[in-house]
Amino acid sequence: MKRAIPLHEAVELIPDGAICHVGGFMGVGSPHRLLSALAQAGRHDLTIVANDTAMPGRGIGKLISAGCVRRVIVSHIGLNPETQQKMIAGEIDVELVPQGTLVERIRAAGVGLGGVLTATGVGTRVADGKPTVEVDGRTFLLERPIHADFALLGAHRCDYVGNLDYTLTAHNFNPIMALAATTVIAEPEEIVPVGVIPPDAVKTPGALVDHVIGRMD
Amino acid sequence: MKRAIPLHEAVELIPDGAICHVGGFMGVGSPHRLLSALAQAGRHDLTIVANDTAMPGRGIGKLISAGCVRRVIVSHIGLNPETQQKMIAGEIDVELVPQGTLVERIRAAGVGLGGVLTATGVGTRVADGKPTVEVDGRTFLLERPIHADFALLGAHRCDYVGNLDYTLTAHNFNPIMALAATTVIAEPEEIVPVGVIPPDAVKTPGALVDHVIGRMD
Amino acid sequence: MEAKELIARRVAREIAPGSLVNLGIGLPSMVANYLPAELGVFFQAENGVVGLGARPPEGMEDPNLTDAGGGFVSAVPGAASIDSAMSFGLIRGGHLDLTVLGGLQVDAAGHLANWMVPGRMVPGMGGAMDLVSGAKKVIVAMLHTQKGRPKIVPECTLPLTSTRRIDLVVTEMAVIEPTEAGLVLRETAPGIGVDDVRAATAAALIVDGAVPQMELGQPAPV
Amino acid sequence: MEAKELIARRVAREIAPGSLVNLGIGLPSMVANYLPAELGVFFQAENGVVGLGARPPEGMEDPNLTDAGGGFVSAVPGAASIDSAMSFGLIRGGHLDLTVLGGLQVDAAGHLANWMVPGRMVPGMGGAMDLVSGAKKVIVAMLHTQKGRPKIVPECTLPLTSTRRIDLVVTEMAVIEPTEAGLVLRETAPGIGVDDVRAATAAALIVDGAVPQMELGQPAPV
Repeated sequence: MKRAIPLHEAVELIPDGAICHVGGFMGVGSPHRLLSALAQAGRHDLTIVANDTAMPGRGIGKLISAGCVRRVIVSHIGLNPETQQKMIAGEIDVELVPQGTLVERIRAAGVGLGGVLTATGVGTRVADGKPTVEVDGRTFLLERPIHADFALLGAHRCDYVGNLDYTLTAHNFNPIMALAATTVIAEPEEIVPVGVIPPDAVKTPGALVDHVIGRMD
Repeated sequence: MKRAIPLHEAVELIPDGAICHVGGFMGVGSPHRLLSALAQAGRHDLTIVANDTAMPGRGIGKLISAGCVRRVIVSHIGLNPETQQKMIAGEIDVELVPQGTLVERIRAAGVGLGGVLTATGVGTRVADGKPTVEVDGRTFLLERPIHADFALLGAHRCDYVGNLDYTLTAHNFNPIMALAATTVIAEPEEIVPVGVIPPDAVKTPGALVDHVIGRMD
Repeated sequence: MEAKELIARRVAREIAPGSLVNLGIGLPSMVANYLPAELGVFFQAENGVVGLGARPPEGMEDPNLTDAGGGFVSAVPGAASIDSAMSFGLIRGGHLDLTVLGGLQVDAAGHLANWMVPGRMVPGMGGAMDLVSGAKKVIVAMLHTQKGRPKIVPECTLPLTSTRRIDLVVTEMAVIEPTEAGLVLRETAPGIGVDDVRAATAAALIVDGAVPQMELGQPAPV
Repeated sequence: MEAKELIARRVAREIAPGSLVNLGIGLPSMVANYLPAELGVFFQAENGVVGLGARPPEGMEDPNLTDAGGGFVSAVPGAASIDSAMSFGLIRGGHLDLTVLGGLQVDAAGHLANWMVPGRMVPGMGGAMDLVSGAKKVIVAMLHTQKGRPKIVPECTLPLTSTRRIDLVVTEMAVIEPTEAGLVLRETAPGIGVDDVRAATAAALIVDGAVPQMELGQPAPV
């Protein structure tokens, strides 16, 4: 059983310089309370692995605006001009990864694979400096796993075993990131008693979840 | 929308010599009506990719007993002495694959990866004749994707879009196999109207499913 | 007819009944407006829904149901929520029948560039590289020129999205099919002649006999 | 006490509160009988359940809820159904705290052989290779000898399950820890002396001072 922790305790778990997987897609499905609190706490030199950096004032965008982030590994920054400005100013390193490759690289770290062999990016700039592997006459890029210190997840419901479910397009990277970090912190929209989420509806088994952020005061 | 087809039509789709992914774990979650009908129809030279060959008289075991199978790619045959006898007699070729490697090889075929880089089997007989790839100083086996002509799935519920869900330990290989075959045939325990399986409960989107076997007469 | 509407209407005619389709944001997303519901087409958005529907009436939006551009959408009956691994499993595993994407450049080899302008615009590739590499069919829907400069060029000067040859280019002037032999002019828009297309295209075009005019009506349901 | 019960009781003491554990079929599965529920241990079965519970009362079995051996089980409150990809993701991704497996041979390097006897028994490895390669901790629970022949040998003659050094061997005679230096005798069973263990073991054993006797009571809940 996992006791839910207050938001400020979750924030204290995450030090400056941490590498964080952050769930969400343009802010949908992100752990919004946790991201806001991290921005307010003035964390710095974070590495953020996520689909995108949302937009200014929303989700990961708050961390970008507050100067918390040193590096991002993302598929897209097109809707956050601040990320682009800070990239050009040399304040943030940006590694752009094709979205499907990004999710597979995170999954590889989570399920113990040595890397990802993908056709995506072959012959493009994405292939620069990367090894290739031939399988049955076809060429694939070897893309490396991405593990993180923390996975910061937005979930729909959570029980006190730590089981999570997700809803609609708020799934996105969350279920995969739950597998690929040393410490997994979930921010659910709702906490429910054990047994309310039936076994077939659980999408992240509680064994993967280290901390659950409690209800708002 | 997909009209459900009668069992005999599903059987007719599958020719002698077909390569078939078959869901199920010791028979739990297998498409039992379809496997019985295939055995009765006297199909031969099938290649079966599955976790195991169940036991005589159950699931895939019926295909083995009826002499339908020329080759199996499985993780375990320990509970089916007929498979072992036919292997020793040279009637069935058996490729044994570690269970986790097997599911990843099927998934790789299903999601378009060039292969699987895994630590499982390194330095054992499983590695014989297989290429290895070094990533960050660690050695991984390169295991090849396994695609099939057909995926024969046991599902819990199905709607007329072809959406599937699964229950308890009857999930097993089914959701992954749904991705990795030219033709996907699902045998649900129950067919329900569109909308009864809510979006968050769908585990195999109907777009992956080619044929649904109708209710019993 | 406005250029973008014309393009969207023409692309809509390429969509087979019952197929699984991904529409890029912007112009490509307009294609859905010209498809009859009876076709039973399912739209997939890479952020995680199969069965994307129209924007809901005001007040009925759900913050957890958006398209890949972040706009509110609805879910059609029979929709499925999926995570990013399944979403890109569908895309990269060859399960997507068609993707319609915007383009910055298409070249004589049928290569597409649509994800960055070095030194000027670096939005990132999002799912574009996966879509072009993985979908069964790729249609590029774009304006024929940008500020008068041709976007169909002998060889892309912008970074490629994929080395896969795309299947069709639809612009407000023409329908062009990249083939092994080069770019074949298949159709011209109403009021546009072959020479007009050639003048607006930097790459060589193969013209084989009379070039028919684009059909723009809705495809017939089957 | 019967040999297998003794082994199961001793292994049970190795299980940390709140941990995620996979028990092999046969002898290893007996370990669950000696664990107090208050420990909050979750059992995973590779066929797809986290939170495996005891066999249900007769008439309350569900054909879709079995363990990896095909036997009927129940699901504890908070259980999760998972597919094989997630199940082996947990195992291979290092999320499983402990696996307890049977063994045919363990050697001086701590290597385990438990999946085939060439020419005689080829059941297949099932999930064993994944479990030994992926679990955080691997305990082998087995009888010390088979038909009088030692199962702990200088070097495995049977095909290896993995080249990973397992963490502990528990038999009805002893607890042995494979280390870089070799096999260290950690405990002996009640009534068994160090020389008895040596006589039944073909590999060299390192004995460092007095060897304590196995504790067999239930671990204290935390």
